[in-house]
Amino acid sequence: MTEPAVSADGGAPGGKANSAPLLGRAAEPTLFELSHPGRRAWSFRTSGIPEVPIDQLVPEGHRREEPVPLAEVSERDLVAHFTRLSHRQFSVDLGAYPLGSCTMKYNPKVCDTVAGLPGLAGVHPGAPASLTQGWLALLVELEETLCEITGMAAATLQPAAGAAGELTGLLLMRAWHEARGSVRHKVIIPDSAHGTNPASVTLGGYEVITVPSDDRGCVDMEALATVLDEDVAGIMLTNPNTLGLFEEDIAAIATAVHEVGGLLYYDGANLNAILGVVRPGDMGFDIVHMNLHKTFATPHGGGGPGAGPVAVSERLVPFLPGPRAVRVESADQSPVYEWMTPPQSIGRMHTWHGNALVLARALAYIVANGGDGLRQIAETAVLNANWIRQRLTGTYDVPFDRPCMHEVVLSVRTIKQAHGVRALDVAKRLLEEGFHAPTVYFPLIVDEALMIEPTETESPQTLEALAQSLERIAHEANSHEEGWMAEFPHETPVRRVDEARAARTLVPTFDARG
Amino acid sequence: MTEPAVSADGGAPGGKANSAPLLGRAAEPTLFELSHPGRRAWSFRTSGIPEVPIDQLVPEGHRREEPVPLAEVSERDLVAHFTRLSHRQFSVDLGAYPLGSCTMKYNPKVCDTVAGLPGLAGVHPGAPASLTQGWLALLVELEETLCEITGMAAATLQPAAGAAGELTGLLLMRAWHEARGSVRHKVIIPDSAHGTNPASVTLGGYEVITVPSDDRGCVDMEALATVLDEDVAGIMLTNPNTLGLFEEDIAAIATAVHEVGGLLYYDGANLNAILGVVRPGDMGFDIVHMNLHKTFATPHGGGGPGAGPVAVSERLVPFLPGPRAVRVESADQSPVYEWMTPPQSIGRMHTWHGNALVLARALAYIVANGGDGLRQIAETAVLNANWIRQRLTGTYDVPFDRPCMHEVVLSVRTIKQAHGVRALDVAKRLLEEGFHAPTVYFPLIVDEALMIEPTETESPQTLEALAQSLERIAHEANSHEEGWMAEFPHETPVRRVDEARAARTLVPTFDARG
Amino acid sequence: MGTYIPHTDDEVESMLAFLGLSSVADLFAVVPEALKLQRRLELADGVGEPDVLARMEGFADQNRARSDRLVCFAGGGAYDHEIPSVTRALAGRSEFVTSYTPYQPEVAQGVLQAVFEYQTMVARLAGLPVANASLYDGGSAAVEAVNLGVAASGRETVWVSAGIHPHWRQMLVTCAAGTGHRIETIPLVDGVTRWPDDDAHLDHPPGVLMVGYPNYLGCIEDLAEARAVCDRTGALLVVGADPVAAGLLKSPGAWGADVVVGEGQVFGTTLGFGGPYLGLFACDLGQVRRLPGRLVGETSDVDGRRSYVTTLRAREQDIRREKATSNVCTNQTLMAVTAAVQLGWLGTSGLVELARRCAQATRYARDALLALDRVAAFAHAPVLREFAVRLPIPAAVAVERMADAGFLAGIPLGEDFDDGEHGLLISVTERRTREEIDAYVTALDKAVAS
Amino acid sequence: MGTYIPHTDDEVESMLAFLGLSSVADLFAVVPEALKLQRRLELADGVGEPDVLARMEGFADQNRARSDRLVCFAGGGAYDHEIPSVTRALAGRSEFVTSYTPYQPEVAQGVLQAVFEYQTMVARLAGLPVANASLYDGGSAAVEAVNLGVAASGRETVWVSAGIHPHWRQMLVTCAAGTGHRIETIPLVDGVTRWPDDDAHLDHPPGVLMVGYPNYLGCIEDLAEARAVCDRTGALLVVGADPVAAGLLKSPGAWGADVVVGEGQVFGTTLGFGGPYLGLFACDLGQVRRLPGRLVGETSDVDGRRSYVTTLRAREQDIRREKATSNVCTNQTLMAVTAAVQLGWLGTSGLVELARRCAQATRYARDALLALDRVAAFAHAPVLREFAVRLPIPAAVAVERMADAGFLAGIPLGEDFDDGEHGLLISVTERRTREEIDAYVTALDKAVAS
Ligand SMILES: Cc1ncc(COP(=O)(O)O)c(C=O)c1O
Ligand SMILES: Cc1ncc(COP(=O)(O)O)c(C=O)c1O
Repeated sequence: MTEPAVSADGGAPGGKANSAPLLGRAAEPTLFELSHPGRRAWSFRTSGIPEVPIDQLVPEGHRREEPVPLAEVSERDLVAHFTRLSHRQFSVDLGAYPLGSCTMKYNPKVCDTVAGLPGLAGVHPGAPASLTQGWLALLVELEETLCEITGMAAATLQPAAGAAGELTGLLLMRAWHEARGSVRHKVIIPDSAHGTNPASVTLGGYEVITVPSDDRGCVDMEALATVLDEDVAGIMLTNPNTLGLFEEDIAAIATAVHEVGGLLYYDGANLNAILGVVRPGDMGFDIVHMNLHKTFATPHGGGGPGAGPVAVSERLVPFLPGPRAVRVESADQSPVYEWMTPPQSIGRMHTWHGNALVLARALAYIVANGGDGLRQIAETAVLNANWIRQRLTGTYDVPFDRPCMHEVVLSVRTIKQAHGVRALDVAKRLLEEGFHAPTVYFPLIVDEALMIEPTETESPQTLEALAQSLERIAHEANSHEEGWMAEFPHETPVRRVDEARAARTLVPTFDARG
Repeated sequence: MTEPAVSADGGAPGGKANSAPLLGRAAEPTLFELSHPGRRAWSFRTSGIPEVPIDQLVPEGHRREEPVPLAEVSERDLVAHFTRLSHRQFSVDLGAYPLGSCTMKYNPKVCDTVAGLPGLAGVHPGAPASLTQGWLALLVELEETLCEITGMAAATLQPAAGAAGELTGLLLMRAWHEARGSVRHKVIIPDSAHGTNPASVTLGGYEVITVPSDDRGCVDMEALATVLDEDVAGIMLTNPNTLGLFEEDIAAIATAVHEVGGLLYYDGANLNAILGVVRPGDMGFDIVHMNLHKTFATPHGGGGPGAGPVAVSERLVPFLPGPRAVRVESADQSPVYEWMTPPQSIGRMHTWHGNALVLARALAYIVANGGDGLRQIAETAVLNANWIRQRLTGTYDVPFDRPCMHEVVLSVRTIKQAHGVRALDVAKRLLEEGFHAPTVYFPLIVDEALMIEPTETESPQTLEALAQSLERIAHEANSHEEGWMAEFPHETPVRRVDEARAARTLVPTFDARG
Repeated sequence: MGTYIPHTDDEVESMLAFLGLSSVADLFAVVPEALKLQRRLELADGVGEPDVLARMEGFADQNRARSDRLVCFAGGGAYDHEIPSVTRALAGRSEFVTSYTPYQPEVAQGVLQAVFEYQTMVARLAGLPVANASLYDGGSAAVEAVNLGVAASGRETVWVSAGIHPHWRQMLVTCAAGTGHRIETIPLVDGVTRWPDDDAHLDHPPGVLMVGYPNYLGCIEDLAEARAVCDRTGALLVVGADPVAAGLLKSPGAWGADVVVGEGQVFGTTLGFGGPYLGLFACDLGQVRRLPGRLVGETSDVDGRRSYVTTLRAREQDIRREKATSNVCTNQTLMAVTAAVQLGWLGTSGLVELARRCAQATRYARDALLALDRVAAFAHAPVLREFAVRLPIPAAVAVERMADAGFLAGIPLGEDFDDGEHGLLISVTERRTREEIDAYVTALDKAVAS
Repeated sequence: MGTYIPHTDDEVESMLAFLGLSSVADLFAVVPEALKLQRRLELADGVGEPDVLARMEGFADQNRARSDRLVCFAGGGAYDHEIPSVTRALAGRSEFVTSYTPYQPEVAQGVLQAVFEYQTMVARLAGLPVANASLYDGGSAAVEAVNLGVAASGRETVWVSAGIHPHWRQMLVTCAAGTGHRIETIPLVDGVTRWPDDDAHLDHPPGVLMVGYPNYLGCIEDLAEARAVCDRTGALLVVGADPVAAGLLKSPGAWGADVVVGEGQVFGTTLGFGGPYLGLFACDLGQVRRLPGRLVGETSDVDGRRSYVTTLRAREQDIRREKATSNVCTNQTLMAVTAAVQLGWLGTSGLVELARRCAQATRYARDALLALDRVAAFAHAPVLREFAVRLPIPAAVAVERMADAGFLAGIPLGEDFDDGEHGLLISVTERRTREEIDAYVTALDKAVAS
C-alpha cells in the first residue's frame, strides 16, 4: 500500500493515542491531519423520499462545484481525537479553579440532567405560547426568583452573558432618560471595574468617566463628587467590587447619583458574595445584571455559554426587552402564561428567549439550594476567601488589608522586587501543583495581582492544600535563583506558550499554517 | 482551625487536583483519605411518610450499633476523585488497544444511548411478560439473529460472559448425554485453548484431555485420534483458534468426534473473524457460545459486563436453560411473546434473563451493520491482522508463518535470545508509545508471545503507526544495552508495579494497609 | 436541601476561630446594617436532587411542542437536525463543560485546539480566511458584524434586507439605539431583496449591506447583485448565511462577502427553546483587528511544541476597555466545541449529504403542499430547506390545529411580512420521512379547510 | 449501514496488494470452500444511527412496565433505588466504559483504584476482610460461594434455606449437575428458616449452609441460629445479604458468616430487565486463595509510588487452567465502579438514611395493606424493605389489574412457596412517597375486590 503521509509532528497520522497525557505529552494532531479522503462517520434517517436530480434542486450558478473541505474521519477516530483533547484540559471536575471574578464553583450534575430533559431541550423556540406553557412557567418562576434575590421588580432573561446584560442595562438607562426627555452623555465607572463595563458603556453610546479607588479599595467619594453632574446618566458598580471588598458607602453613592438624576447599575458578577445577605435593590441600585453561570453554578463550558439576566426597579419595567413571559389568569384560575412586550420596550437582545437551557439549569440549582441554602452559599464563599486571606497574609502582600468578601486580591509585588518572580510565574508554578491559577493582573489597579476566589464548594482541606502550595511557591521564590520559577510549568501538556508569536504571525486556522 | 491531617502521599488531603495526569503524576488519594466526618453528597426524595421510632423498625439485637464506615465526601470531591481516576486509565476511546483475543474494537456511542433508553433500562425483570412485550420481542429477535449468524437452531441469552457460556454449554452436553443414557467423563481441548475452557470443563464435571497443536498451529489430528473414544463427551474448540489460525481440518475433526458420539463445542471468542463467511453450525459444531462484548462491540467496561449467549443445534434445544422468550401467535395474528422453559431444561444460568442491556446493545450494533456489514467486519478484521503480520515479518518472529485470521501471534524469542528483551518489555515499551499492549504470553504454546488483534475499527494509518512503533522498539532492543528496555515505561501514571509484593503482602482493602 | 457545600459545622467553627470571629454573621460586618436583608429570602426551602428533577420535569411535561410529541416542521432560524450520540458524548465531556475561557493555555490545550479546529471549519464554510471562537447567537453575530462594518467603512448607514431574520433585525435596531447606527430595511419582492437601483446620490450612502443566504423565507438571494451594490456604494457586504446551505451553495466568501455571520445551532446543538445557540462569525484578514470575541491562534511552547493560545487579545475589552470593538467576554465556546465535533462527524461528504437531503425533503413537501387547493406559494424564488406558504386561514390558527394532529406546523410569518398573518414558514430537514411529510400534508389540508 | 469501519475501497485495495492478494475473498482461502456460507446472511441491511434508535425505541415503547409508566413496588432481588446524576456521569466516563481488564496496571490505575475502593466498601458492608472485584450477579455469587464452601469444608452437601431467592436456588441446582454437589432445601416456617435441630447423625452432614439476610420474603433471619448449626455441623456459613440492609442491621460478618454474597444492583445500577447486575462476594482471609474472580491489591511501582494491580492471579483460570477454583474471566467491573461511586455518594450517613427510609416506607405500606379486609400477612417475622401478603385472588391477576391502575404491584411468589399463587411480594424503597403508597393501597383494595 501507499505509505500514509507522516504527520507534522512525526509518526504516522491516525488513531495512535500519542496524546493521551497519561502516555506522554506529544501533541494531538488536528482533525485535519487525521483526515483521510473518503472516510466518514455520518449517517441519516432513512426517509423514503423520492428524489429529483440535483440540478433541479439548486439553481445553476449558485451550486458549488467542490464540497467544503472538512475533515474526513471515522467515528472511532473522531471519538479518540476529542477524548484525547479532553485529557489536555483542566476543569473544575478535575480540581480547584480559584479563578477570581469567575466563580468557578462545582456544577451539580443534576443540572446536566435537567438541561437534557427532552421536554426542555427538544422544544422549538418559535412554537407558540399555547404549546410551550412549561417553558414560559419556568421563565416566569426564574424571573420572580431572581427579583426576590436582587430586590428588584422585574427582569429580562434575554441577555446571553454578563456583558450582554451590561449593554441591555445601559440601553435601558438610555431609554429611561430619553423617555423623560433627558439627554445625558456620561456613565461613571470605577477604575477597578471589569473591562466589559467600559466597553459596554461605549456600545451604549455613552462616554466613560472613570473614578479612582481610594486607599481602602473603594470608590473615592470625593472624586465621585467632582464628576457627578446632570450629564451623568448613571454609574456602574459591582459590590463587592473586583477587589472583593464591599463598598460600604454604597448608600451615600446611591443618594448622590440619584440626586443628579442618574441611575445605578449593578454588575452582578460578584453576587455570590451577598446572596440572602444584602440585595442590590436595597442598596439603591436600579438595574442589576446577574451572571447565572457564576452565581448559579451553570458550568462555564470552556468560555460559555452563560446567561446574564437583567433585573430592574419598578420605574424601568416598561422599558424591558420583549417579549417577556408573564403569568395571566385563565378562566378557571389556573395560571396561564403569555408573551408580552413592555409598552416602551428597548427591543430585543437575543434571537430568541435567552440561553434558555442555562436558565433552566440555574432555576434547578436555586430550587435545590432554597432561600437559606443560597445565603449559606454566600456565607461559605466569604468564609473561604477570608480564610485564604488570613492564611496567606505575610506570605504575599495583601494590598487592602481588611476583611474581604468572596474573593481576595493578593499581590506578588514584594517577592517580585526581591527576586524577580512575577504574578504570572506564581500562576504558572501553581498549575504544576495541580490547581488552576488565580486570575492575574486584574483588577488593573493592583500591581502583580493574584485574585483568588475559592468559592464555597471547595472544602477546608482543599483550601489548606492550596495555601500550602502557595506558601511553597513563595518559599521557592525566596530560595531559588532568579529565573528558576520562570521555567515552570514542566509537566503540563505544553509548557509556556509563545503568545507574542501567536499575535505576530497570526495562524487563526489550519489553512493559515506556514 | 485544626490542621487537616496530612495524607499518606504528602500534601493536604482534599480536592487538590494532584493527580490530574496533565498536571504531574502524583498518586490520587483513595476516597477514604478524602473523607471527612459529617460530609455528605446524598439526597433523597421527599416522601411525606409518617415515621415510627427506629426501635420499632428493627428488632433489637439485629440493629447495628455503628454505621458501616464508608467515605464521607461532598459531591464535588466525589466528582473530582473519579474524574481524576479516569485520567489514569487507558481505554479504546483514547487509542488503539490491540489486545489479542479480546476484540477491543470501537464501541459505537449510539449503543450507549440504547442502553440508557428509559423503556429498556427502567424495566423490572420480575414484571410479567404481558407488561414487557418489548423486551421479549428484542430477546427473540436477538436470538434469531445470533442463530442465523452461527448457523444454529436456538440459543439461550442467559450467560453473562463467555466463561458462563462455556459452563452452560458443558452442562448442555452433559444433559444431552445423560438423556441418552450415556455416561461420559472426558472433554478434549487443544493446548492452545484459553484458560477458561479447562476451568469450565472441570466445573462441568468432566476431566480435561489436552490435545497438542501440530507444527502448523492446529489440532494435531493424530493425537486427537488417540484420545477419541466413547468416554469423550465432546471437544471444545475455537476457530480461528487462539493463534489466529483457521483449523482447516475442522470437518474431519467434527466427523471424528461425532463418530464416537461426542459433541463439538465452539468457543466464540474469535467469531469476529468469520462473520458471514463461515458458520460454526456449518462446520459441524453442536454448541456455540458468543462473546457479545467482543464481536458485537458492547464495551468491556474495565473488565465487564459482557454477555455470552449459547446457541445450539436442533437436538440440544430441549435442554436449553429457561425461561426463554418465545414468539407465539395471538388471536389477531400479531406476534405475542411469552416465557417458555424447555422440557428437559438444564435449569437456570442467570438470576434473571442475562445481561439484558448488553444484549440490547449487541442487537443495536447488529441492526446498524446489517448482514453484509457483519461480513465486512470479518473481512476487515482479517485484512488488518494480515497486514500487521506481513509488515512485521522479519522484525519479530512469526511462529506460524501462514495467513492468519483476525489476529496474529508474534514472538519476541529471537530478540530475547540476542538481547534479553522479553515480550513483557515490548509490551511495557509500547504503552509509552501511546498504544495499549498486545496480549502477552498467551497462548501458552508460543514462547514470548505477542498476540495482536487490531480489529476492523483501526484505520490503516493507525496500523501504520502501530507498526512503526513496534519496529522502533525492535530496533531499540537491538541497539541498546540489556536492561534499557526493562526501565520502560517512564511516563505512565505509574511505572512498572511490583506484582510480587502485591501477592506476597496482600492488601486487598484500604483497611488491610500496613 | 442541596448539598454542594462541603463544610461541616465543626469546620465552619474552626475557620471562624482562625479568623477571630464568633459567628458567620460577623463575616458581613462590613455591610451596613441598614442595608442588610432583615428576613429570609422568600423562596421555598431547598430540596434534594429527586425533588429538583420532579419539579423540572413538571415544567417539561407542560410543553406540548416537545420534539418527542410533535413532529417538527418549524424552522425560522432553529432547526431539527440530527444530533448523533457521538456528538452528545464528546461535547458533553466534563473537561469541556466545566472549564472556563482558556486563560492558562498550558492546561487548556483541549479547548483551545477544539476551537482552533472550529475556527478552521467555520472559515471554510464561509469561504473567508478567519473566524472567531463564537458569539452568543446568530442575532448577536449580526449586530457585531454591523458594528465592524460601520467601523471599517466609517459610515453609519446600514441596509438590511427584509429577508434577514426579523429577530435579528429587531436586535440591530435595539443596539443601534446605543451605537447610533442608521438601520434601513430594504424590502423583498417575491421573496428576494430588491436593492435600490439608484443609489448614486444618497444622503446617507450605506456602510454595510446585510442579506440572508438563503433568507428568512428560505429563498436563495442573488449575492452577485448585493456585491455589485456594495462595489457601487463602497459598503461592506455582510451575509447572514445558513451554514447548512454550504453543502450545496457556493460560499458567501466566493460571492465576495466581507463578513459572514450565521446561526450555528444547526451543528449539534439542541433546539433548547432558543438557547444556548452559537453565533458564527467569519471575516476577511483585513478586518481581523476589529474581530469581535475571542480568537485562537497556533503558536509553540518554549520547547517548540505546537500549541494554541487566544491571540490578538489587544482587541478585547479586558485590555482596551472603552476602546474595545466589542464587549463580548463569556461567549458560547461549548457550542463551538459541539459544532467542531458535529462538523467532524459530518465531514466533507456528510455536509453535502445533509444539505441534499434537506433540499430533497423540502422539494417533496413543497410540491405536495402547493398541489393542495387551499395552499399557495408565498414566494417563488428557489429554496433549499425552508419555504413559506399562504394559507386561507391565519397561520397561528393552523399551527394550533396542527398540534392536535401531532405536528409543529411551522412559524407564522406574522406582522414582519406583508400579508404575513396568513403566511406559514415551513422547514423540512433531513430528519423528516416521506411518511411524516405525507401525513403533514393531509393534516394541513384538513386544518385549513374550515 | 453502520459506518464503523474506517477503510476506504482504495485503502483495502492497497492493503490487499501489499499482501499479494487480489480480493478480500482471498483472505479466507484457508477456509475450506465446502464450509463457507454460500449466501448472504439473512439479516436486514444495515441502517444508520437514527433508524437503529427508532428500532430500539420501538421495543422500549412496548414495555408497559417501564418505571416511567408504572410506579414500582416490585423487588424480589431487583430494586428501584435512587440513582443520582452524579453516579451516571462518573460511572459513564468512557475511560471506565471502554477499557478492559487491567492487564497493564501502568495504564489502568483508574479502574484498579476504583475497584480497590469498591472491594474495601464491600468488605466493610459484609463485615469481612476481603471482597473480590465482582461476579456476574447475586445468583452466580451464590454458586461460587457454594463451590468455595464445598472445597473448603470438603463436604458436598449444601443446605440452602428456602428463603434464598428462588432463582439463585435454581442456579445452585443447575450448576450442581456439573460439580456433583448435593443441594438440600431447608424449609421456611412463617417466613424464616427452620433448620434441622437434630443433625448429629446425618449421612451427609452439610459442608455449607446458605441463608438470606433478610431473606426473599423480606424477613430478617436469625443468623445466630444459623451460625450455631454451622458450629455444630462444621459447615461454612454463607449469607446471601441484602447490602442495603447493612444500613440498619449488623453485618453478616458480625454474626459469624464465612462468606457473604449479595446482589449489588442496588448501588447505582438500573433495573435494566435484570442485567447487567453485580455479584457481591466477600470472605474471610483464610479463604482468599479460593476466592473466585479477580482481586485487586495495593503495591508500589519501581519508584515507590502507591499502585494497584490484580493479584493472587495464581487462582485464576489463565494460570491454573483446569485446577482453577472458578472459570470467571470477564466479570462486572463497570458495575463495581458504579457501586464504588454510588457508595461514595451515599457515604456513611447516606447508607443509614437509605435503609431507614426504605424501612419506614415499607412499614407504612405494610400497615396500610394489612389493614385491608382482603389482604393478609404472608409471614409475621420482622421485615425491612420488602414483605409478602396473601391475596384473595391469584397474585398474577392482581399484578395485571394493578398495571391498569399505574402500578407494578410486586412479584407473585408462585410455585416456589406454599400457597404462593396468592402470595405477592411487595417492596417499598426510599423512592416511594406517601401519596404513591396511599394510591397503591386504594388500587390494590379495588383490584382484589372481585
Ligand atoms: C466583574 C465582572 N463583570 C462583568 C463580567 C462579564 O460577564 P460575562 O463574561 O458573562 O460577559 C465579568 C466576567 O468575567 C466580571 O468578572
Ligand atoms: C478464546 C477465549 N475464550 C473464552 C474467553 C472467556 O470469555 P469471557 O471473558 O467473556 O468470560 C475469552 C476471553 O477472554 C477468550 O479470549
